[in-house]
Amino acid sequence: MSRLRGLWARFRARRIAVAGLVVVVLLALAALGAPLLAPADPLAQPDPVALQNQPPSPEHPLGTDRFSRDVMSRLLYGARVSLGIGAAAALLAAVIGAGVGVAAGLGSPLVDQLLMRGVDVALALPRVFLLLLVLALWEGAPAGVVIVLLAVTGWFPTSRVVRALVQRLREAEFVQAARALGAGRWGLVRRHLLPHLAPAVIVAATLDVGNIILLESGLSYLGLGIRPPAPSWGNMILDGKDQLFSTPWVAAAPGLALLVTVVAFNLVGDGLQDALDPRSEK
Amino acid sequence: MTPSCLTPHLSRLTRLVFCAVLASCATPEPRTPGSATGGTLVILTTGDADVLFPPAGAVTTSADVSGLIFSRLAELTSDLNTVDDAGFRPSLARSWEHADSTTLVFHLDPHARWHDGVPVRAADVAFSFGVYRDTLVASRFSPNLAAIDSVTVRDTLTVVYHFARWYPEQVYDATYHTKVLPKHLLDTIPPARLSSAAFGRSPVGSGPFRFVRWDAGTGIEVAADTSHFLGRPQLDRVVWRVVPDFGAAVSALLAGEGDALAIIPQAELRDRVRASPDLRLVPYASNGVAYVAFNLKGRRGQGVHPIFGDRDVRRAIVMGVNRTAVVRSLFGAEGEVPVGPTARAQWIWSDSILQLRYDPREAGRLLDARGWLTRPSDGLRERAGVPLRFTLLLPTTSRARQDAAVLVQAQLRAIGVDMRLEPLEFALFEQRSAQKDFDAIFQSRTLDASPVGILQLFGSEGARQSNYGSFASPVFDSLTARAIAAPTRAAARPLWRQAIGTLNDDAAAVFLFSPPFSAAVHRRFEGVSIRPDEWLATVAEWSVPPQARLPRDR
Amino acid sequence: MSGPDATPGGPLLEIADLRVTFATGDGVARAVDGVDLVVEAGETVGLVGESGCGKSVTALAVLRLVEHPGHIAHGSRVRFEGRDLLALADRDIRAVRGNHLALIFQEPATALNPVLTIGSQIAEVIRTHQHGSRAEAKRRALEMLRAVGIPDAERRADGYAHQLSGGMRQRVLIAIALACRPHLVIADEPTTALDVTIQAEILELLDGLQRQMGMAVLLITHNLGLVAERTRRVYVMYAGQIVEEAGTEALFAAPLHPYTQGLMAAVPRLDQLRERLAAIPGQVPPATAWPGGCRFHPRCPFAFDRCNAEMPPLLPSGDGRKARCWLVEDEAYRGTGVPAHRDQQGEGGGAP
Amino acid sequence: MLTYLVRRLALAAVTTAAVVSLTFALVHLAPGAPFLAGAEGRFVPPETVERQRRSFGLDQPLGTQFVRYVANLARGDLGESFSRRRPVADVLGDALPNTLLLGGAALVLSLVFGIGLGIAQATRAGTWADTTLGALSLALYSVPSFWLGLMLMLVFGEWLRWLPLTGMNAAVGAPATWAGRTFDVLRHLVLPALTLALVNGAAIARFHRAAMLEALGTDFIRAARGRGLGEGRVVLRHALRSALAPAITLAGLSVPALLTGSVLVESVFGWPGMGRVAYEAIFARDYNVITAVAVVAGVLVALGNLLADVGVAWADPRVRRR
Repeated sequence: MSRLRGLWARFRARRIAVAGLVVVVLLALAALGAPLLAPADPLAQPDPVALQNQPPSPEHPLGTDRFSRDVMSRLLYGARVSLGIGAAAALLAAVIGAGVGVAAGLGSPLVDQLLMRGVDVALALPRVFLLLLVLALWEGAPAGVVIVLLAVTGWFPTSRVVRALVQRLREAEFVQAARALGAGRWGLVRRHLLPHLAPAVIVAATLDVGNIILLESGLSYLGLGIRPPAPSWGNMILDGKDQLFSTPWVAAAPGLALLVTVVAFNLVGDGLQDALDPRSEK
Repeated sequence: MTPSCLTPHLSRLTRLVFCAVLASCATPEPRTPGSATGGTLVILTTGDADVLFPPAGAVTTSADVSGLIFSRLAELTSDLNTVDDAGFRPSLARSWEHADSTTLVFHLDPHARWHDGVPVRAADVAFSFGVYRDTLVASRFSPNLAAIDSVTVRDTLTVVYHFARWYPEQVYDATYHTKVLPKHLLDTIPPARLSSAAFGRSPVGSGPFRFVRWDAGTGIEVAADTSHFLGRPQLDRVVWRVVPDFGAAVSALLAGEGDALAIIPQAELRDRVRASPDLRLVPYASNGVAYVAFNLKGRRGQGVHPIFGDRDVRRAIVMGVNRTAVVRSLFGAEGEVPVGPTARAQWIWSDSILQLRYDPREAGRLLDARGWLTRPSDGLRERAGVPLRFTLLLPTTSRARQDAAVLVQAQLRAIGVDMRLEPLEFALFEQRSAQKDFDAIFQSRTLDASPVGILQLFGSEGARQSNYGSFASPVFDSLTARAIAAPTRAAARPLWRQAIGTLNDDAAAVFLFSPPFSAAVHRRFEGVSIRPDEWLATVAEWSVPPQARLPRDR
Repeated sequence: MSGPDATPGGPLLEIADLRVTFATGDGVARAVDGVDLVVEAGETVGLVGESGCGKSVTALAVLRLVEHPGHIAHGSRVRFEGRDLLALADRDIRAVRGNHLALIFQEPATALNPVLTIGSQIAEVIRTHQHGSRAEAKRRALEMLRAVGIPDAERRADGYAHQLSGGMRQRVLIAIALACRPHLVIADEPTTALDVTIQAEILELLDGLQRQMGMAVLLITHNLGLVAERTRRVYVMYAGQIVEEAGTEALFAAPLHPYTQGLMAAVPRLDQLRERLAAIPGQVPPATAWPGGCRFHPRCPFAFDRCNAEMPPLLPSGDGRKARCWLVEDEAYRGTGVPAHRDQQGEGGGAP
Repeated sequence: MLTYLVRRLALAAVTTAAVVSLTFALVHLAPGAPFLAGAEGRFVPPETVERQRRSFGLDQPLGTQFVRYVANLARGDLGESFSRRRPVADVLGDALPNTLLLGGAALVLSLVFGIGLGIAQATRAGTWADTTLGALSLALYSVPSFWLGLMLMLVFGEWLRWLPLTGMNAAVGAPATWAGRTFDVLRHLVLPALTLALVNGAAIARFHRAAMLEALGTDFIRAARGRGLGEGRVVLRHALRSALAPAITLAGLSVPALLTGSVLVESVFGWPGMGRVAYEAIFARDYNVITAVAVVAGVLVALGNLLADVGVAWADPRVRRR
């Protein structure tokens, strides 16, 4: 715990990273509070003939799309998808990566070799192609499946980092001492390794969120993510693409939202990374 | 066929032959800039062709390109009269006659040549028919040829079609679905390999344009056959350029990167074309119809559907959909609400066909009467605890259908019906529809010039085919059977209209929209007319006056 | 000892009131704080001090190589061959660096670019300053490699730093430094990173080349032993300042400053990489927090009240030597190396 | 050297085998079937579908199909495309050069952009210019590539009309001369290549700035300055050469992403490349094409790694041993 506290203290000293965190928190609040904040129902079509493709106005701060739906409201609800999938998948990937890393780090050399060579191969798999393939072939995968897919194809780097860390820790005095005192493997992991691994895993997960959000939006843009009419930022851009030249705001707004979100997560991730390993500071 | 019927064609034919003779006499020499013929038509298309072997081509670009490279025995004229022989003009066949009620004899034009110089002969026609019907080729047109027993060669220039029975659309079936293929280039290829043969990448036909090149994913070019037997086309070249994104295609057109676009469905894009000083919108009758078909049987065709088995519920749903609003929203003022599984391009279309009007109050009353009552919590209906909920299957590839589905979803919600959307990518969508594994399905059809296709969609016979909703009505079946046998359009029209009326009355489907067909064509082209079923059918007559030519017209 | 290229009318290098500050998170560090130093043509001068005393920064400042956040204070002067190096345009100072005035760095392991060939790094200097042809530069580079005793120079020239031993690398660095026949070489701890036997070889090489080329050398080291054998004069530096300046013989005979005394007592050991001085308690304070008064007073065995209160100037001791210590004014100290007040204090302390 | 090559090739072979098997399994086990699609709203009789399935051997058990596929693959036969009715090798042969052109241009541009930005930032470390450029690279690193493409298209293609919107050449009206055609393709190349390069280059820049900063702080840079070398030479020769490794590694790793992962950018700009072929093949259930794309992807990954290693070895002689 004290290691996490130390991480937080060093993180707090980085003003730009804290700014990123503030944006992330605001976005999360906006996503959670979408029903309260949104000016309109994101699915409501007040008048698809008269009110379609309205430019931004006080009533519709970001205009309306071609179904007369309020873009602002859809943006807020879309945040739930992007943030939710991004956070959940990154977390899951971190957990899987940590698990495999610990297993490889503590396991016998054979287990270690097997796992790490497997990771070598997995890292060389074309991730986007495989995701595209699976999501296109099994059309209409629910959000849960998308999350699992993104996580299952994304934990490899984390496992390497964790394994290296575990191998270092394994030789550390306090771990050796605990071993000598007869600590069981699981007790060792829980009591001695996890506290040391937690910061690194948190950093890896945070740095991954932005990446996953981008990936998810790309899949949605190809029509493979969240199903319409439910808004996700990727499918909103897809919606707006056909009328890019006549009503650019429909596609521009979700893109900017993605940009801001991913920048914020990357700032937090960079800040955490620097806090974790001050030498890496640029 | 009586000679009187042929007279008008003959006069035109002589003119054409005269032209052809002139053209063949004049040695093809480099044209001067002022010459009457010349010009390049650049067509923008959102998809590349798949294969330029007409029996196998499955996409519109392939059909468009093949249409210019290959020719038929006879061509449908622009009013799309598929019933009377007067609806056709000569092409490879300069004349034809009905020897008896089941025998149709075509006389080929002796001047007709393949692009490699070999003359077109009766054997080519018979060979082509064989290819289209060959199960190993597996052409999607083969069902259209079911009524033709055989095709035989009488002499080098005479070919005979033998029908199983008499019906008015014999000429249509004999000529429309098949393009004549060069036997001398294809008869050495095993039938199973024909579709994949190199021929499909560099075809040789007898149409007004010959194939020049095809850059996969980028474009296709054809050039005028200057020694064509019907006279050389006015234009020198036609080029298709692939622009996969529709919005980008319109912008490319506006930027002068292309000359023509077949269809511009969205109103705001049409407005942009209209505002351009260089472009002209050429509206033509739509031959497309999109509809939500209800599955009257249970899933996979078993039993009766719990919701759609009830005619009143179907009627309520149809009345709950404001089709005009959907069409306006999707296509603007030019969109059309279809009167049934037909479109304005078909000669059976009439605004007077019986339809259910948009009437949400009546819809609500009907649903109440059938026991589907609104629950106060969310305003949706249920009966005995079962919610009034169904899933609409639709393909992700169709923007318009997805958009329409979203609009209809909101409208049905207003009358308490909970319609869920299940967008599927196309292969999956087709599979699920063929298995009848759906509640309701959003179909879209490009209609033939002949209305007989309607039977496949809603006739009892069609239940094996594209009548995915298993709609069955003896009244509809008998009316359509009589319509098909009616000897003239005048006799057939009321029967077709009545049949469609029964379809509407039974609420077999929500006939949601006919996309407006408007081509955008550069103003420098003259003589532009569009035949609704094949928008490039008359392209050989389009021209560019010398003074209006652009650098690319050269 | 006077070199052939000595510029008449002034010393070869004259540093006056050199001040270098670094802006750090903990405040301003005055790494070099008013250094005066002179090197005559052809002579070898020593600059001695513990690490952190500012001697390396002095060397860098001479060639204006102090990097951000370091800053050479206004008013500092560095005259070399009659020109004020601190006032030269960038272009002109570059023409001096590595040409008439060359630096040899402390760490042969890191002062060579690992990704460029040895030969090209020598030739590059030659071409930069003498604008010869590529082939000519290459020929000269090989010549230099041979001159510094690199066997198989042709092959080595196409090799990289990591393929050489530490001693060989230092030879290469010497070759680069001397490639343009400089008038002054500033050698900053040229042998510290090497093991003992190699150290001697390198120093001998340097001596030999100096004799051959007649250049002046400013030898910077923490090792008084090196200085004793080969310099005429020595500057001792502590906490950013020169604390003693003397002829080598005189200095070794009788070091004036208590710090110098400490240095000598520290038995410089060649094999010792770290330059901790066992004989002097404590360590050099951080440059951001020099003590008030005499900067050595917290560690000085002889410190008295005045040392705490007032910084001594470099005080002349009559025989041409100077020391920054109030004790220089103490006759007894000058004679014995033990300050009078110490005796008094000791007596006083001893007596009840 | 030899062991290195063997290791690399072994990894490449295992990876490719894994991708191919995985793809084959996914494709054949997935719902949906070929030959139904592409009929554009026209009915395809079930008998026709069944006949076509048989003609491609799809009625055989999956194991038999896999063995046959692998055997053909070993002979270099990738099979025939269902939807395009031509050998898969031809389909890829049409698309691959286009993708290589786009990917290659993007790779070069992203290296130039990333390294340039890294240098510009590192040599101004701590100044407002560094901060501004850092914000720019962070933004580009965080932007969805397809959206950036759309926006570039909107601004430069639609509003300013400087560059063509989509496609790879004017198709017609195309200039007759070789130079004219090349120029035409280059004009079409600008936006998609720039889109890929900006996003990819930003990632390179982030790493390269750190590497440059480290290099600029080394003794040998100070030593080089001490020898009187010009600042340009110091930065561009001494510091850059020694700091190139991370940028090259990253660029090498991005090779597969630039070539097969550019589905999004290819689809935005209508570039007739592999990404589009893969995308269309997946939707048409064109099994042979999909699997062939997987083969190419596996090979590209190996190639990217190899390129990165060769590049790093070129830049840094220290790693050349072994």
